[in-house]
Amino acid sequence: MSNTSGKTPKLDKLDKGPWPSFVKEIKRAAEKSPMSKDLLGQLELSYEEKIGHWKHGGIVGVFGYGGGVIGRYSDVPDKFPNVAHFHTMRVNMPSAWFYSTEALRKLCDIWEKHGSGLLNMHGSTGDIIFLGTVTDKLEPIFAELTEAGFDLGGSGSDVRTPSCCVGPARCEWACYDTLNLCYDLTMHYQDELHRPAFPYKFKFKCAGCPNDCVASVARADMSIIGTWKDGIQIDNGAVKEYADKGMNIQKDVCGNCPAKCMEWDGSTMAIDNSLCRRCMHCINVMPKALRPGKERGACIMIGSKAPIVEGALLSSVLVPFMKMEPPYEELKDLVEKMHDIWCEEGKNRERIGEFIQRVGLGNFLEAIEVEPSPYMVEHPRDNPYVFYEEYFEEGDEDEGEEEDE
Amino acid sequence: MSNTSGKTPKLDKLDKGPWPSFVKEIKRAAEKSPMSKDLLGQLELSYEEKIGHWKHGGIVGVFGYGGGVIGRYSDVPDKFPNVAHFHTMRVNMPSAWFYSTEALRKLCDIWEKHGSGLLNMHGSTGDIIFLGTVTDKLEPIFAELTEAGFDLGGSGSDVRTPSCCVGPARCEWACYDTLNLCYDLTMHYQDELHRPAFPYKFKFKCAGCPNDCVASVARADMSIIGTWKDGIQIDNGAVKEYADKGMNIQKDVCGNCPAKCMEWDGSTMAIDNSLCRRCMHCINVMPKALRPGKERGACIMIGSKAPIVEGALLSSVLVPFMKMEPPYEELKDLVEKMHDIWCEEGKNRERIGEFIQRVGLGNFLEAIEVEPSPYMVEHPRDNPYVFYEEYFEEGDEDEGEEEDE
Amino acid sequence: MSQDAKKRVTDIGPPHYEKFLPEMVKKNYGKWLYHEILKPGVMVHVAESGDKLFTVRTGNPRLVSIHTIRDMCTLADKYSNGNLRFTSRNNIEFLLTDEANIDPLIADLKAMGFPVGGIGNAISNIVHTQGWVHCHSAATDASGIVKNVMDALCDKFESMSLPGKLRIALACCLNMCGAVHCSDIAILGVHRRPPRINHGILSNICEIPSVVASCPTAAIRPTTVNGKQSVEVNEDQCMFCANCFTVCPAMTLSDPLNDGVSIWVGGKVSNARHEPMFSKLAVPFIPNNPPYWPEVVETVSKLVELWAANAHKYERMGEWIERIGWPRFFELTGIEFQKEHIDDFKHAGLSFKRSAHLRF
Amino acid sequence: MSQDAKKRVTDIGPPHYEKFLPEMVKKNYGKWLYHEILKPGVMVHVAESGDKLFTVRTGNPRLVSIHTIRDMCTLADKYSNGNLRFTSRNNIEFLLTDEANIDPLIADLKAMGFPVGGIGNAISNIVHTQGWVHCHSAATDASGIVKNVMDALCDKFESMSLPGKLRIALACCLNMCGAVHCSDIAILGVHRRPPRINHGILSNICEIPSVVASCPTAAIRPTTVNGKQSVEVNEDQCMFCANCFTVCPAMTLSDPLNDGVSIWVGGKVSNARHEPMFSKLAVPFIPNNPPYWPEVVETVSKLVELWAANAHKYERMGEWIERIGWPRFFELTGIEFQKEHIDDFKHAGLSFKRSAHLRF
Ligand code: SRM
Ligand code: SRM
Ligand code: SRM
Ligand code: SRM
Ligand code: SF4
Ligand code: SF4
Ligand code: SF4
Ligand code: SF4
Ligand code: SF4
Ligand code: SF4
Ligand code: SF4
Ligand code: SF4
Repeated sequence: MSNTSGKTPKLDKLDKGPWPSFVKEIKRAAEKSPMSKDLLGQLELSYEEKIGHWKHGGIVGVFGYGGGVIGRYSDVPDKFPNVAHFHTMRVNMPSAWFYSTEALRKLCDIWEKHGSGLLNMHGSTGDIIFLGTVTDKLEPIFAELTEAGFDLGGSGSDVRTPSCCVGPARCEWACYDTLNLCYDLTMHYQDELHRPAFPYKFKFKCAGCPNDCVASVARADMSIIGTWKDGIQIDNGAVKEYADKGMNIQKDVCGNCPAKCMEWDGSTMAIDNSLCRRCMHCINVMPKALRPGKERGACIMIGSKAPIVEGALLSSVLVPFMKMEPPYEELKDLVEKMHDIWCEEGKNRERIGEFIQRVGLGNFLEAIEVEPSPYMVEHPRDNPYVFYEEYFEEGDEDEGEEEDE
Repeated sequence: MSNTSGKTPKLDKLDKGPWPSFVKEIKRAAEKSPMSKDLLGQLELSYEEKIGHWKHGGIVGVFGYGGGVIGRYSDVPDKFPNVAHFHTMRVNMPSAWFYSTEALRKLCDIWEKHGSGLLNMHGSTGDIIFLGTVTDKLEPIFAELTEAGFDLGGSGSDVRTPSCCVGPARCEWACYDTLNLCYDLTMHYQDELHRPAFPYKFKFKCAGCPNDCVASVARADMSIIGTWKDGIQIDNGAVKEYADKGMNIQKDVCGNCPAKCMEWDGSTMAIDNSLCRRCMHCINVMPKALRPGKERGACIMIGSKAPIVEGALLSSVLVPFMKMEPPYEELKDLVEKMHDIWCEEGKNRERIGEFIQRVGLGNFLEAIEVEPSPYMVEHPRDNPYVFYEEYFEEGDEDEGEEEDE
Repeated sequence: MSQDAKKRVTDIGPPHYEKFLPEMVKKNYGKWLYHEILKPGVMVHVAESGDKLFTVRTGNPRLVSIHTIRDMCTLADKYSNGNLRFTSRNNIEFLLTDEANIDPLIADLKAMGFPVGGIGNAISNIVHTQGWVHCHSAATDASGIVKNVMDALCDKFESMSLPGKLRIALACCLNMCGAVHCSDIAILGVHRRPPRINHGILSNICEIPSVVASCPTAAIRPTTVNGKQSVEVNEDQCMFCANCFTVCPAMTLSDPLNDGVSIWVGGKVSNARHEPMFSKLAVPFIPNNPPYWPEVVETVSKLVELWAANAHKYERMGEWIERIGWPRFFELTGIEFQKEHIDDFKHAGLSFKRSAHLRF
Repeated sequence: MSQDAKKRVTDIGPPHYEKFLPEMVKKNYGKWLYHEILKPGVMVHVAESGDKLFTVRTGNPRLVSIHTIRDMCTLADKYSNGNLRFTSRNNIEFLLTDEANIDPLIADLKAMGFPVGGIGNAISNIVHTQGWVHCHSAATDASGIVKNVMDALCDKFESMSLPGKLRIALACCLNMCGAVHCSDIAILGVHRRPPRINHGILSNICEIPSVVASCPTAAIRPTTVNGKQSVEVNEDQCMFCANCFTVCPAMTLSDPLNDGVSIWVGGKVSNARHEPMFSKLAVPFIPNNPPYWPEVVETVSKLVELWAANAHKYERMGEWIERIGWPRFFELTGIEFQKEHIDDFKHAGLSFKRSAHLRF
């Protein structure tokens, strides 16, 4: 029943339809690549049997690096010998995924020569994923990649490839230079990115404003989200234009403001900026009329991750507002302190968000020398189990001075 | 330094001021009661030393009852011999705390004869608290109480004295007869109330509507909160009257509706009852114009408690809507099933809310034979750790039938 | 003796409530149409029948003597046909059928030193507990603090000048016998010194395994002291819950040097507008300072005033704070935000600020 | 060899992004004024300088061949000065300076079978993962389901008829390599059979203590099978997280009879209006049914249609459900609410309905 005939009747059914077909892509690659051909065959087998056919893991890599390659071996290599090895390489993409056709073509050439000719543009962390090669080819590919100016991204317990939104390159709302920060962090942490030495992975994602177009709040150990401190810039003429063109400002704009801090009297828009939550809604709806304020920077949030195994986390506020200017020293100092304590006291496979919950955010703040702030919490504690740290003992000087026990 | 002189300079300071003084009350009782006099003395000592002077617990009671009396002994009986014993008796109050002066006077007479002459009107659970007597007096007091038509309330691991809001006796919003249900439950559970046999205490509180004037959602293992299923009754004439008298209906009523389901066009009020959350706000603000619907009953919620030791709980919905009519069989059946499983599998000192969280609400529902309903949750689970209970095994009939493993 | 035993009745339960309902209540039971607040502490309920029932509400220290109860009975006989009731917050209500009796009743009450109020947008009585008057667990006195706070806020009981209802509660220890965990303002007695152990008697009066098991943070370990079996406490792990004391009298938490109160804000119970909410920590610790507890009174008064000055109409304390945000709350109150405010218990992570919704 | 080693460069990082920025972007970097959506898949950004940059966005299967990438390069050379970019959801964007190039580019893309859209109130590309194409953990295929779902929803990619943005994500196992936990609609591969243990090899390839420790529910115990050291699983305690498999290849969860997907709804990431939200369970299980997965496609399509028909303008899936309530959601969708929907993990109690805010 298993299929090694080269026929793929099930996958063929996904060859058509309005959405571009991955089957078509594999077939296209398969025209030249026996590896892609066997991938198609093995995938057809999976479709028949409703189960994957890859063995568990396998550690391979390029010399001197601990990450960047995911080893993969078929569990049916007899049937599909060309995917007996089918490793992926994670190639660090440029900030905000901008390319010249020249660079892209160069990558394609390398991959045509040494790999399956299939790739993911891009992986979920943001890398260019070179999908499928054999162990022997890893070094040659790496050599040609660096030659072309590219390097590998992260995998394993290291800094993972940082990513960022399109930001100032093409967005009017960027509150800091996401591309620059992303590049700067990537370069600054090259060693940490290539040589896993942490308890677990550590991801950076840079979003230029609270719309968070890189999903940083959900998927980054450090989420750097642009925001502003002063008031929203209002161009009342432009507001009026939107109104004249038929926008129901009261309902669509003010009515959806989570802070209920907007007043529209039919000709003037007023915002109580002390209540405004910097949610972006009004700005999103009227980009010509409203803009983020002028005192711009970012909110530094920490700890988000997928659920394995203590449940998913969202990032939470660590520094509500930080100026974001090169060389980003304040940020890097903070990161260093965080990494230090996490590397020292974190358990194996414990993400920093889980670590903080285990040791307590208050204790973590002490370790990284950050003052507690009400911005860090949705609300103060609602249970009475306070670990008061000091108490008086009989005979203490005037019983007026507290003792650290 | 300790005070047995009868002088109470610290407490004397609380003898005055606009709010009625408990010190004045103790002094008034002390005029006739040596026990109250020593209470005052011991309390003054506590005020001097900033510490209580009662020993830990002590099990005393009336014959055949396991609850209703809290034993209390002074830790300075040499100084204050009259409070060497200072037990309280919990006397079950009448529904909604209505009294005739005759009954009250009778209680005062009993307490004058056998106790300190001090009481709490009322305790936090609702009982009349007879504050301070000695072990020998317990039986005589009990005899006279029953003679007068009163009985003891709960303490220990039993059904605690149920309480209810004033409801239909003097409130236009009562969605069921809180006084009757409270009385009925109290009588039905006399045995469980007087003879502790549960893992821990179990409290009932009955509120006639979602205003919850007995704080049932926070302080009862079973919170029975009146509500209605159909639409709010609107008298538009009366709405208009409120408007004419200067109420800002848009802002004060519609603007505070958590469901945003009210429309006011200046003369007519329309409510989208499918969105209305039965929160009571609009009705509270315009009692003459709006009333709960006609299809009335109660929402049965379970599990609230104070924090010891796993953190405080609020009750949560078990049955979103139940008709509330004597003899309340549906409710009693439900309670019986709950008590059965909790008594069987609950740990010592585990309240039912904690029990449910330990075994899982889904499993608890199966045990009490209640179907899961989305009304029971704020939202469905957000973590992927589902305990799927069945799976196919190879060779299962057509692989189409699931096996309970 | 057998005769005595025969006479002994049990399980009769409380008297049936109908015995105590005023005539007008019985007649209009479940048939009330609406109510109106006439003035502070006075409201009228109008029935479908047209009957009007007037309620006059007065404050009550809760800890009362039989003499005062008898005084109240005298007033009830005089003005309200021998009927009265207590509320779920321990106020006393006289139910009048004759409107003309309202003012004389109020005059008598005031003459006796009993304020009239607590209805509508007012502060009502403080739900509270035993304190040093009766409980072995108390970290503070209940009645004393309540007296001081109500003295300071009495005018807000006697008027209706507030944005909405304000519910204060006090509990003298973490057992929280009352509504502390869901109150607009809550005063909570706290211990801050780990249990001091009476090694001499512990093994005689307590079961060591259950003492060890009682500790939610596993801070207690068995040990031997001077040849006697006992326990020891890892003090860094103690969160002062006193569960060990509940189980074992030889583990004392009460301590004059370190006991005091914490202040909590923003809880509520009703479903009106916002769903019920827990109270949140505002001030981690204020030492016991009897008889006036001036720091507690000052803190509570300030919280009330800030809320009264800033909240929108109907906005409860917690709703107000939710609108302005906790950073502004701490700024306005001048309370320092400290490590203690950050939750580190079971669900701590869910209390972190998990969005970029920031109010500067 | 030493020469080779000398030539070997490492840690150069990615190319500097400036190399790849279009000229107009470099000129107006950080100086954009506003944008307008011109039609499905096309928007213009206007700079302070008055410059206009036109973006054309096209769908992308993500799993692509170098040949298709080269085709895209050809288009970019022809229409957008040799520049293009990918989005955070794997779409391809051509950045045009000449408005006249828009329609010819779109025509070429469509001819190649690439839809243009995904901007504004549309469905964008599905963030997804490896599936049977590359991952050892997969409980389902990723690309196959995505293809089928996007085929069904392609018109909603190519138009702007929806109330707001709708973000779909897929992950092939509970590791959730993507945005599944915060998506409007999420498709999640799940195992439902406890690990089957290869006792013959387990002790050779895995450390038994770490296997035992890997299980969050402590379902795994050491044991001996046929004289070999191994482990056993208490099946009632297994929640199929596959953490044991991550640690030990001899614990297989993949199983053709029992693997499939669950469907989740109502998550979001942006701070717009509502704070970010997790996705919540809608359908506990749908078996794998390749190549079309018709039940999955039907369920997702139905969810999209219901939301589109009922949500207010701008209302994301989760905001809509929050407004109407989960009871109504289950009623409208016809999905049966089951035991599986009720959380029983760490913070379960906080997901219970803890108020009487009821919508009938
Ligand atoms: C390739 C990629 C999926 C894709 O198709 O795009 C991927 C693939 C794998 N991920 Fe992932 N993850 C990928 C992005 C993510 C993301 C998304 C992100 O980074 O924004 C997440 C969620 C965010 C997070 O970090 O929590 C993610 C959360 C995980 C987890 C769960 C981690 C956790 O703490 O909960 C695991 C399990 C683990 O680490 O043991 C995991 C493990 C894996 C492994 C290594 C499988 C394993 O069990 O060891 C997968 C290898 C697949 C393969 O055969 O190639 N992957 N993984 C993504 C990386 C591509 C890239 O570099 O661009
Ligand atoms: C008398 C009273 C306080 C008062 O001044 O009104 C009271 C007094 C005590 N309560 Fe309470 N509780 C009283 C109502 C409450 C309430 C409020 C309620 O019922 O609405 C609660 C919160 C709701 C709840 O049940 O959770 C309450 C929660 C506790 C707890 C914590 C229980 C928990 O599961 O978290 C304890 C500790 C315990 O049970 O071990 C406790 C324990 C105690 C003990 C028995 C002390 C102890 O450690 O064993 C107190 C005896 C004091 C004394 O010396 O008289 N008391 N207790 C209240 C009963 C009077 C009455 O019958 O009317
Ligand atoms: C007499 C009493 C019931 C009883 O059986 O004893 C009662 C009676 C009334 N309540 Fe209440 N409530 C009583 C305790 C409560 C409680 C429980 C508590 O405080 O522990 C609550 C929940 C408090 C909370 O949320 O923390 C409560 C929340 C309400 C509300 C909702 C207020 C809000 O905006 O959150 C209303 C509606 C209103 O006032 O507009 C209400 C309304 C009323 C009305 C107007 C009902 C009516 O039509 O008769 C009654 C007079 C109101 C007043 O006092 O202003 N009653 N009411 C209780 C008086 C206590 C006292 O002496 O002050
Ligand atoms: C190109 C891209 C950034 C990038 O660096 O690649 C981008 C670009 C823009 N986003 Fe975004 N967003 C992009 C991913 C996201 C994501 C991340 C994601 O989907 O994983 C989010 C968070 C989604 C979520 O909440 O789950 C996101 C939430 C928004 C929002 C908030 C929408 C909301 O109501 O919740 C806006 C505002 C709006 O559209 O009005 C926005 C607005 C915009 C604007 C209008 C910004 C601008 O002025 O240029 C851009 C075009 C909008 C559009 O596509 O409709 N962008 N945007 C991403 C395109 C992805 C795609 O191919 O579809
Ligand atoms: S996150 Fe903000 S700045 Fe970045 S692309 Fe999205 S909308 Fe623009
Ligand atoms: S950014 Fe959000 S919170 Fe601020 S005014 Fe605009 S809509 Fe309101
Ligand atoms: S809970 Fe409702 S019915 Fe009962 S007294 Fe309060 S407002 Fe009236
Ligand atoms: S009861 Fe509450 S939710 Fe319902 S209409 Fe009135 S204010 Fe709105
Ligand atoms: S709160 Fe604590 S100290 Fe006060 S009465 Fe209750 S158990 Fe006793
Ligand atoms: S007070 Fe609580 S935390 Fe401290 S030792 Fe006792 S039981 Fe443990
Ligand atoms: S979600 Fe699971 S199966 Fe899919 S790529 Fe990630 S680890 Fe592999
Ligand atoms: S799948 Fe998860 S829960 Fe099941 S045995 Fe493995 S580790 Fe334990």
